[in-house]
Amino acid sequence: MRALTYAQAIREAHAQMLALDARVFIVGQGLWSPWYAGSSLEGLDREFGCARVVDSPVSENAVTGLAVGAALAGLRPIVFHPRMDFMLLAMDPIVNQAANWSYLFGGHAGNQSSVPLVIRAVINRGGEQGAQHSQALHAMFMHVPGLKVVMPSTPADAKGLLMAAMADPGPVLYIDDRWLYAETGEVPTEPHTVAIGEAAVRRSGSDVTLIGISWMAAECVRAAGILECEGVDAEVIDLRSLKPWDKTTVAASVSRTGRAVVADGGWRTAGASAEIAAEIAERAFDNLLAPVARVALPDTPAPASRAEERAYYPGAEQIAAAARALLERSAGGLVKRVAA
Amino acid sequence: MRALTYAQAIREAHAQMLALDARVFIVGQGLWSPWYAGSSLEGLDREFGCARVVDSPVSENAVTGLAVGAALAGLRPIVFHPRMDFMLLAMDPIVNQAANWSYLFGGHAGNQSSVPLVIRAVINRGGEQGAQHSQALHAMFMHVPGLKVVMPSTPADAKGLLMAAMADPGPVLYIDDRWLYAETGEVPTEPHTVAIGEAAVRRSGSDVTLIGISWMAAECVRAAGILECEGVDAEVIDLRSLKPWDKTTVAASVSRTGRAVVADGGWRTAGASAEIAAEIAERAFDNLLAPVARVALPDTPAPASRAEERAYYPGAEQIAAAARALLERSAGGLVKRVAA
Amino acid sequence: MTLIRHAEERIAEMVESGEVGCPCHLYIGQEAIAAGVCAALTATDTVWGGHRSHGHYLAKGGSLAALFAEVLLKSTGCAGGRGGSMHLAAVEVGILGTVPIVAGTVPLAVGAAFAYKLRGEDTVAVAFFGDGALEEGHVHESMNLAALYRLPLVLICENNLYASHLHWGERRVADNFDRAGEFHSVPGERVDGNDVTAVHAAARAAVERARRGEGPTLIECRTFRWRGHVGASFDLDVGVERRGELADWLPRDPLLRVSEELIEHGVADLAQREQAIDARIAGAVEAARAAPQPQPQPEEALCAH
Amino acid sequence: MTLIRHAEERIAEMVESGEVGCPCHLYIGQEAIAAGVCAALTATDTVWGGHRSHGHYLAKGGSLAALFAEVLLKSTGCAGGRGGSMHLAAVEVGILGTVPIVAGTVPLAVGAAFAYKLRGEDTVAVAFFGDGALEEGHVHESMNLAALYRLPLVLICENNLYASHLHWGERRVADNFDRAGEFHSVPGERVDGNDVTAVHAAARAAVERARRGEGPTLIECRTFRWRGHVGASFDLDVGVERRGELADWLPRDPLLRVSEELIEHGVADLAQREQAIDARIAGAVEAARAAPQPQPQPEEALCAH
Ligand SMILES: Cc1ncc(C[n+]2csc(CCOP(=O)(O)OP(=O)(O)O)c2C)c(N)n1
Ligand SMILES: Cc1ncc(C[n+]2csc(CCOP(=O)(O)OP(=O)(O)O)c2C)c(N)n1
Ligand SMILES: [Mg+2]
Ligand SMILES: [Mg+2]
Repeated sequence: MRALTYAQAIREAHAQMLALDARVFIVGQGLWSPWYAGSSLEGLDREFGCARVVDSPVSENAVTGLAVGAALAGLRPIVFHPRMDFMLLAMDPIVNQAANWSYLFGGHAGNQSSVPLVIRAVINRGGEQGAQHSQALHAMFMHVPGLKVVMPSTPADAKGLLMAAMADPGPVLYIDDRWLYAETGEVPTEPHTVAIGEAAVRRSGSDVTLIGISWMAAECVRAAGILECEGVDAEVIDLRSLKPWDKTTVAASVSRTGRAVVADGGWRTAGASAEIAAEIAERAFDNLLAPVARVALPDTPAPASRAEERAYYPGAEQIAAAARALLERSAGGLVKRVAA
Repeated sequence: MRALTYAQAIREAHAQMLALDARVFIVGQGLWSPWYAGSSLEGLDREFGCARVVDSPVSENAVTGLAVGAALAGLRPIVFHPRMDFMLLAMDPIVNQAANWSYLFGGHAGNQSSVPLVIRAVINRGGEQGAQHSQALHAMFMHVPGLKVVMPSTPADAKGLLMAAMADPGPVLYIDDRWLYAETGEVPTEPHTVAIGEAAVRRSGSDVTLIGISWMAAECVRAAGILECEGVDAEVIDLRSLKPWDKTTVAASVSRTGRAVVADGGWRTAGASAEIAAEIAERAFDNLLAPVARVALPDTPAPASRAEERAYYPGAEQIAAAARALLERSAGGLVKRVAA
Repeated sequence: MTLIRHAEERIAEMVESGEVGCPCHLYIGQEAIAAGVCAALTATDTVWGGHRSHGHYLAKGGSLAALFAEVLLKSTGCAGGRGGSMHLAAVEVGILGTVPIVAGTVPLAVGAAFAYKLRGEDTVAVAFFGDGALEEGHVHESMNLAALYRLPLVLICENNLYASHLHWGERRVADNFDRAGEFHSVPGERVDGNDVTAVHAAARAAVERARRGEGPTLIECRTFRWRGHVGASFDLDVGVERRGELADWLPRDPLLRVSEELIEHGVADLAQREQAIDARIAGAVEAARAAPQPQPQPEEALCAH
Repeated sequence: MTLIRHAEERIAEMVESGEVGCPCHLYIGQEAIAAGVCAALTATDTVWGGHRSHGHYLAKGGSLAALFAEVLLKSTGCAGGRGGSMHLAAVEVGILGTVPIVAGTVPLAVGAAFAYKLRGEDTVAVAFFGDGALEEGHVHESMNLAALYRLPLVLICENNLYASHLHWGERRVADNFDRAGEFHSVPGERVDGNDVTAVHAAARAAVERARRGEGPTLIECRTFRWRGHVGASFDLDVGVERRGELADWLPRDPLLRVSEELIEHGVADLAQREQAIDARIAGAVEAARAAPQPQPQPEEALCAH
């Protein structure tokens, strides 16, 4: 263990996978320049050669299809999209092909037609880049059967979930967020995996459960700090995996606290926060003291100016405010629903 | 008024729009053959000429982009995708371009950079076509700010929502379902519009609210019939518009009945049903007698064999069963949550 | 070729009788292409196809019984009864997959070729696709990638002049399909797709070039499908009338040419060979009929996906 | 051209000082292309661009003040301060839009040309894009559509040899950009993109051809960008070292050639003209600085989208 940044942890996972398994290769835009991937892939081309670290033409569709085909032919590709927005050009190979393939050809994961593929997509927004360079589209992929989706928020998970994605027999979408690249934390030196589908409880608490995804999981931790100063004891769950997601851990926590705030960096309507809120409302129905609150992006494209960006992206303050509102609404503490 | 089939109603809307407005044209695959669009576009090429009813090459991306550009240059395009699955190749012009455009260039609908575009996509499944020819992907688009999404279930709405989509200053995704093409109903002879964002109450009832989308709205009506025989009085709401959707009507109904079943022909996880269930759970929190039930597709690709298709696609029976389960869970009738 | 023809004629009957329910896109009239190309491949070379791939599957050595079972959506089918006619695979004989999204497998074939090259194998990947597929942009992206990385890939464009109901002249300006890869430095050639010898010779040269590490080749095989775009009928199903063209093409039957040559070369037992083939087909149909349907899986198992 | 150069040099300073925060892709070195092409257009003809479009915008007559305001994300910007440098539009002078998805506006330009043709107007649409954009499949789809429908479209490929950090030779095999449309029957031509006269002559011919109803033309304009892919610096920002190449290109400065010609033709007040331009730029910057930021809209209003 030693402290790494999130970006360094991603790079280390790549380097270890490339070193350990000759079938692993990376393909996508920006692999030979720090411009696209920050330090998260830096120097891998020099270390492992340009035949296995392949900076590609501007052809998202065919490059992603190449990765799908290479996976079917026995390699272990990581296809890299330096921005999620660009990946919209690759929906056919991802959704029609990779996600359906193994089911279509036999109906069980791990058959000869499995697609052992990692699709890595970066959420890269802010900085006055505007609406086409800001989109966090994870909910679209969470909806697709046959795909797994992971979204780490810490350096350790950034490494562990990438290695777990690679170990998975099916296609896994790995989404990282540039806003997290500088976060530091302890990361195991050896290769390690974090089980896909398992949430992490970042803080135990009894008054309200804050459930966060990726960047917003980090904001939930900050929100819990704010609330603590106000005497509110928040539990924080970092979802880490979006599909499958850890309904058990979340439902158990909310059943205990009676209150839930779901924080997501995607748009609100039909977003990941909707799925999580709906499922909590169903599973913790008898114990909910107030409606599940959602903190997500407003249903508009992203603005560009710094002032509007500040208003657009919610964070710890908004999460804390949502938690406060829940507590006010159900001020009397634990009140059980009375069944007839 | 006279009875038309759903497909005939779609065709009539197209014909009237082409006749009334010289700016209207249709472009897409299958316009010169009944094979792709059933009777929903039949003979329009002969009636209005091949310059305005343009059967296109197999180029979903550029054809959709053509429609976006034509809209920006003052035409009123309808771009036709005979299957939603194929439209995944056109995510860039739809999501990155059309949905963001007007916001990017001024931030208000109806500005010079509005995209008055209708994107028509057909859900075409069943018939042992398999996973790549079965997908109902409306939830992905419901998530995207800047797009409206409508999904009619009756012939009158099929016509009225298409004409409303055309009248809208922004891009509207119009989704019809081949399973509905033979449904018949009264349709106004004159051009008519159905307001986007308004649900229709198909049946009033007091015990449970069944909320359906497109094909599943029709199944909700059938489910209400089944339930009636059992002495259960179901209210049926046909959502009609998915974005924006009619939260007011739905929440008011559920607040009255205390029970809700959301029926959607898309996958369950992060689907339209999640958004609707989450919003109901929030808005009708104090009046809900049982958790909102969701009837949706299992989270797997579509199977092909008739037997598996039957098991895969839920319908009236599953909706009725879900309603029954809600009533059992809250058998005592209206029980209010006791607040402290 | 005879096997493909007779198997598909049997499938056509089963479509007409209603026994086969899934959409079937018949290859009848185009058999020389699959036969000629696959004869140039080793067992480890791989092929990728689309919606009209019964021929590719059989020519590459896919099991006849598993084809009929798949078309009948039985669990013994080559896709376990989860795909149907448009979804054929037999990894053990190098059929990596055929799926009905037009041009969907072309980038995948590029990826397989990429894998062979990276591993230093001399395996070749073959992508079969139609004239319509060249309208999908990612086919052009794919050709660029294949040329740039000098991949062992052979692109077989089966130009049957139509993409469903539209003649090529309604979809593009020039009849220059063989030059589709020129901009991306993929050399192209046109051959008579109804002449198995010509197809085979071109394919062999392209495969050898690929094995030598010289990169991808495009072969346009000019042909015609006899039946409708989908289903068993003779093309009245998509609102086009191609009777005249069909009359021109029928005499160019790829099978007829081969039979004539075989007779010339003194092969006398043609009738007997056909009988043997028909017996195999009958056996495959019976086995498929007797096989169980796939079991609707409990959602749990399905959700593993 | 001088206006473009000086305006961008001003923007570069503002990027370096931190006053401009949005990503700016400078056009310095490529000015002759926008100038030469737009001089061949009427006010009603339209242009479409990408991430590197300050030059297209100014050459087509976009307001200087609205450019600076947009780059500073002010509500008086040409996109209302909701876009920034990569999102320029001025519908009233025929700038229909520039957006940073590579090749994103190429199909849109096809659609505009489709509209002009359907309405029977003699307006022409122009798509500006880079060499990298030819790697996006839908550009090829677009060329097919434009040729098939004989649309009044001119495709300007500004080949500055690089797509961000990658030289064209790392992205494709052959240096034949001018032939990108050949397969789709779009004739192509290569011109010296640093020679405004040559660009203009080629553009005028293509525009006239389009107006005559003879369909689309591709013009490859060979050029070089002086600065980095994004930002103000001289290309050290993307991990590539292009100093040598830049040294070759600097003497081919498109502005220098024009100045020389103007002097030859006896135009003597060059310095005065430059001063006037700089005064306009200074005024535009001041106005932009003074303008208000766009107001964060209440969610209600935004949700109307
Ligand atoms: C992406 C996509 N778009 C459209 C279709 C509908 N479609 C099915 S087959 C076909 C025609 C294909 O023509 P071609 O490639 O020439 O093959 P052929 O049927 O002639 O063998 C089309 C357009 C599809 N399956 N996939
Ligand atoms: C669809 C898409 N993929 C990738 C990118 C990232 N990107 C931005 S500019 C650029 C290079 C474009 O090169 P070129 O078209 O030659 O234009 P230039 O920058 O040289 O003017 C790339 C790949 C993008 N913006 N959009
Ligand atoms: Mg064809
Ligand atoms: Mg360039």
